[in-house]
Amino acid sequence: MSAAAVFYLTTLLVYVGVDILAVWSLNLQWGIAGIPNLAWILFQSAGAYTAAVLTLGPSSGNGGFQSYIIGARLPFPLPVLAGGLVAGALAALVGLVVLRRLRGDYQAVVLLVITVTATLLVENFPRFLNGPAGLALIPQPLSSRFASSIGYAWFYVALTAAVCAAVYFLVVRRITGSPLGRALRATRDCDFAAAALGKNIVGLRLFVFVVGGVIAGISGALLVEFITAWSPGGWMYVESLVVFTAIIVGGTGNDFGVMAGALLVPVLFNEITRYIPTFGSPYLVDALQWVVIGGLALLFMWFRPRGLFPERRRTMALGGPGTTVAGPGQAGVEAGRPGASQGSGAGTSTAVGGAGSGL
Amino acid sequence: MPTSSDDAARPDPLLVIDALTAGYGGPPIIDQVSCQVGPGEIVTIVGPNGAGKSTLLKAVAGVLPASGGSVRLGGQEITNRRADRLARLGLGFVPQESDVFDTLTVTENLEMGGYLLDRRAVAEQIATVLDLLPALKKLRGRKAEKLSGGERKMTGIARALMNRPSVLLLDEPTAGLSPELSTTFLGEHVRRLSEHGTAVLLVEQKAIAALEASTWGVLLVNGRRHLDCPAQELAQRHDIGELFLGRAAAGGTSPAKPAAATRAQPE
Amino acid sequence: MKNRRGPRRLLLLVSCGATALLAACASAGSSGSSGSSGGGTGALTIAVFNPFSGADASFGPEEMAGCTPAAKAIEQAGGILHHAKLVCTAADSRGDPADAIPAAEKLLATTSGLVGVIGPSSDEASATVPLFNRASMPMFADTGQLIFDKTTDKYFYRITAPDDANGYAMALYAHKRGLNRAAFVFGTDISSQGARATAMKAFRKLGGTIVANEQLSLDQPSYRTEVQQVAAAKPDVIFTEADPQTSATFFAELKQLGHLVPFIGTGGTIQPPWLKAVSGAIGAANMATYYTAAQPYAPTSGPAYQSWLTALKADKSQVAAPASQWYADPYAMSDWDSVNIMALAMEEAKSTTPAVYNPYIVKVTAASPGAVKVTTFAAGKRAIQAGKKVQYLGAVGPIVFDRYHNSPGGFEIVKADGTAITTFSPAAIAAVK
Amino acid sequence: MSTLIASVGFGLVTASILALAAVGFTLQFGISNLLNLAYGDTMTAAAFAAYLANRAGADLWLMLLIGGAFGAVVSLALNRFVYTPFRRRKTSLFGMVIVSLSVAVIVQNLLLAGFGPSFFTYQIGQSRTLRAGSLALTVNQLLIIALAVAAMLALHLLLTRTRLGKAMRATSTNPSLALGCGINTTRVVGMAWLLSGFLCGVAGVVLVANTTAFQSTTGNDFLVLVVAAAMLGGVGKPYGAMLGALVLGLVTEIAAGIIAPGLKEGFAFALLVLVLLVRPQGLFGDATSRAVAA
Repeated sequence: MSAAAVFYLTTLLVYVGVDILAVWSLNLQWGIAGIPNLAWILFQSAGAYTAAVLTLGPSSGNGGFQSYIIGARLPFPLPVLAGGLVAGALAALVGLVVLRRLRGDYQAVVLLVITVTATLLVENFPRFLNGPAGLALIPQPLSSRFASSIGYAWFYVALTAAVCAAVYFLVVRRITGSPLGRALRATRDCDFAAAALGKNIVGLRLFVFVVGGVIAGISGALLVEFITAWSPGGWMYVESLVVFTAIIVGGTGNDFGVMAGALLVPVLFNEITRYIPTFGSPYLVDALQWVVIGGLALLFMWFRPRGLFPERRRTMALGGPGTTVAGPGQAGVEAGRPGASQGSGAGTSTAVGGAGSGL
Repeated sequence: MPTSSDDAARPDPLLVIDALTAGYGGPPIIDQVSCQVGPGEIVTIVGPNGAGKSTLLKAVAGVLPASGGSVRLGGQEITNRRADRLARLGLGFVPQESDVFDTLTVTENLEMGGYLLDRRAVAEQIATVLDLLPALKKLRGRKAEKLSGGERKMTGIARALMNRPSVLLLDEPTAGLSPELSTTFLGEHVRRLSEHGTAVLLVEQKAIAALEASTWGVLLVNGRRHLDCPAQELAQRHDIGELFLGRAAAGGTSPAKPAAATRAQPE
Repeated sequence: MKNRRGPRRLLLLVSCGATALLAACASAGSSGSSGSSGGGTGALTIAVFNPFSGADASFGPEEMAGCTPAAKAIEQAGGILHHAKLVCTAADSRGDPADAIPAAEKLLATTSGLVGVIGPSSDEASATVPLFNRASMPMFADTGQLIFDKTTDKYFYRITAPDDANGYAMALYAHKRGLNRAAFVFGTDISSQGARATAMKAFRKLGGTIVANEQLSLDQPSYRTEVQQVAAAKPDVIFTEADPQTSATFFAELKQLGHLVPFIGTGGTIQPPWLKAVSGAIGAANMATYYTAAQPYAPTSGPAYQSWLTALKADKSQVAAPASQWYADPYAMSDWDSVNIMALAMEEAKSTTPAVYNPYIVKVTAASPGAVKVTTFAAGKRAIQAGKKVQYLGAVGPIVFDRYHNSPGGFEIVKADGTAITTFSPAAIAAVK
Repeated sequence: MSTLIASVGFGLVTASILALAAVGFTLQFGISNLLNLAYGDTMTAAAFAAYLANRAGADLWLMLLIGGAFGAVVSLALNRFVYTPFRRRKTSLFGMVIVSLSVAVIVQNLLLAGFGPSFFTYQIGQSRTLRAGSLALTVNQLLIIALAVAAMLALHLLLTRTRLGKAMRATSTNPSLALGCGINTTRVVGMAWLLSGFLCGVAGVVLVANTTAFQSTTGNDFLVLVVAAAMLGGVGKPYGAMLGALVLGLVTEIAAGIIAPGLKEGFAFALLVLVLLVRPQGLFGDATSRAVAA
């Protein structure tokens, strides 16, 4: 294999690792806890920016061509850990605002609004994180210890894999398999049951939301230390849709299913389009790629709402016989309100669940 | 299954429910229930909580799909028809909850009830209905969400009457009303409807009061029909009354077994 | 929940098929690349690595408009060495570092016969320049970023002036016209910000006063408040760049308040979409009266320009229509030059291997006694085959690389229709730094 | 003070565009209980339809009509062929958000594929500026304000005076009861989508006529403000959306005039989050239906 091929392969592998962390993070928040985190990309960015400003050193460096806050030069694992912590803290803050009082689709929209606001803040205060230009020339951690850049590339792949393994065994598996995880699954996607279960569940959801935020932050930090640059243009809210699509395709709530989703959607799809020969105008392929990602989300939600690898079905004692916990793509737990949605929906086009809104 | 004998005294049925089975996707809530209502009759369905009374009405009204059996209205098969088609055929339904349009005024509620009538007929029918329920006259401009429980219920029924239904399904019309108001409501308003020839199918928790105003009674237990007989006869069956009709709880006249009394407690 | 088995098998099949396809493509691509850069006769590839999508999607087609005419002209001249065919391929960087990195790695790994890169742009330069440098791939970057003024990357070249120099030219021109109360109105995006700081610095140095400084967040429904503030400051000149929609909205509202004053745009504003949008917003007559822009100087006459124009017209069908929008586009012209320079360097080095021909890039542009001055690849190839040295004269003017591989050119001030008003030499620019 | 007056004038223009868009958005929510994130891209699509008409020689009025009609048809089709089928499958509330987001991405990128990443401008001529003190508005902007006021009035009359409008309100409040009254709710819902789609299309054309240049992402950029206006007023409440639009229009311009122009949307969103913290149901919403946990 040529050196170029090795670099391509290693880059791809690092992206695979980062994408897997991404889907696990969002799967905890959405697949397990049922929080429609359309602001997911914000937490990845928080981690990336934190790691960047803690690695770059003072902003007077590199001829002072970029301005940013803090500007420390911490030794390697610290910027990544700090990235996770800051993203987690941000998740706690956002979670406190969003999780307590709003129903699912409202939460999604408010989270979306928060992402847009954050982009505005970063872009309009260039002194904060160098504005729309983003941060660049972030030193790769430990790279000076490697004689060859190929050696370093493989080291970074191994590092990413180690972080993935650690996150999975120390965090993800423990939450999804725990009673806590089961309690959350039982109530996710059921806006009304969540209300009935009260504050306890809100606390659990907040906890998982923060853990997901920490993982998102770590994924961003790992990525930024590898690619050495980060800009606000890359974290519009549609980027979150890619991660959502990966989860929907893989199998919401299933740790390994979403891994497969990460391989198929961001990795395979982003890569396969690079092999499509340019036809028509050069932007066409990129535009059609987004059409395909949107279409994929729709197709899966229609034909296979539980994904390629559905979460194991657990029969719950919550509802009547036959009530099973289903993925957010479909009906969900209806135990909390028998008849509310089945009743009004029979054969009508306006199967509005719950109370009407009134024009 | 015990059924009553004097069907012969009843008018030709307008609404015929035959072996109807329905539920919410799991095991059926009502299982092969049959009964019928003729013009001018008030048929009351009674039974303990969870017997499937409301489910039966919803299945008839086209709100809930029936998985078996049939419903006929004036000889026409109407099983699993969409509710708007049923309205055109003259079936009126007043659900237990959400029985009015909250954000609309009383007048607008009535207009929606008369949606199938032409403009002039709406005005006439509003006058007719308001004569029937005069208490609504001074509430015409008020939004339904601002009404008291009794006013709401009257609006809901008035709304259903706007379409001049030949069959009216009432799901616990007295829920939330005081006992006195319930008695007047059932004894006067509902009875007056039947005197105009409407066939009324009624589900009631306040079973004694309802049966006293009714012509016929059906007892539903665990989704199955247990009794189908004249209302007076049903009301006077002591054993059943104690067990299922909440007489002990409501009137407190005869001592009942504690367990049974608890089970028969209205919501 | 019915028919669970069917779709699952189908989808697994589809995904397996897709994976296999990817693997096949990857192996085909990489096997192709390994044998290509040697001495074979296969097609050579120049990649235009620039945004073709996202906010700066207009960059890509502009660069392609310079590349494809050069490739065609080179083919008609018999190709480079034994390689009859030269291809320009578009590689979308998407204008974002996180997307650009894998795109660059893939480009390097899987493009057969890749010999050079046009790009990257400012959006992704700092993330991807090191990659191309590490891969020993010569790149003619379009980035305007300051940090590359003194880069030591061996494979980095820049023949367009950095954005910041643009700012000096704008200030010089305002000063020359006796305008000394300036409002600065720039979009917050990276490509708009390049010229702002230097224009402010130079304008102050020349004795001007900055009366307003507005940063526009992009694509808002209105900028009336910003307009109000600018109008209240009563400037006699406005320095500006933002994306077309933002600028159109801003100037439409400025006109509405009756406060149009001369405004000087950067090289970024002289692009067709910007001119079309702003002209539509304030009317062509106002555009002609008030608008001027500073852009890298590329003479629109002389033999080098004619060579470019001829090649472009011959390749009309391959560039983004209308071809006439590129006639005087300095960025397209600089890419035409870049491809010619790389091709001549290969001829001179007698090798298409990037690491081998790279040192010849500076040589084929340097003035030296006895060197034949050429403005096309064809002429250069003939001269080299005749055993002579060549000096390639660019359509953008003479190319003089400094030790950092930067060739800072002069600037010219033009009107919306492309008419040149005045030019500033590199020396004049240096004087106000 | 003159800054304030000018800001109020500007705010009214923004509010007018916002009101047209937000009322359409909120109607869709009210009738279908769906936050349609493809709304902004439908606006863009309508703006492009009007652009093509403009190139064929249509004037502003005809463009408004064509844009409106196009928006109506697209919205109706989206509801009929995408949203309603997903609803019938009992897709969760948030699932519907993902569905509409997917549709948004698809519509926006189809526009990009069709029209390219370039910018487009209407040829509608330059309009005269009218002044009153520090207030300065163009004739077109006054038209926009008038159009918005007229549309709001017409909508009010429709909803309170006509059989169809009342049926829409009835269906929105209590769909199963509406069906029981003999209302063909499928048709009424379709009419509501047509109507809201028309408003959406008109808002798209008006937005572009005001910004003067647009591209495939223009409507989507505006969407967040639209959603914020609708949520501020209480989603599903047309009068709430009008109020929300007015508040946001004024707040953004006044904040821009007095504090920092770059952050005007930031202020709008901060206001929204604050309002939702205090009143999760929005200014006009009813307390019971929207909030979940107490």
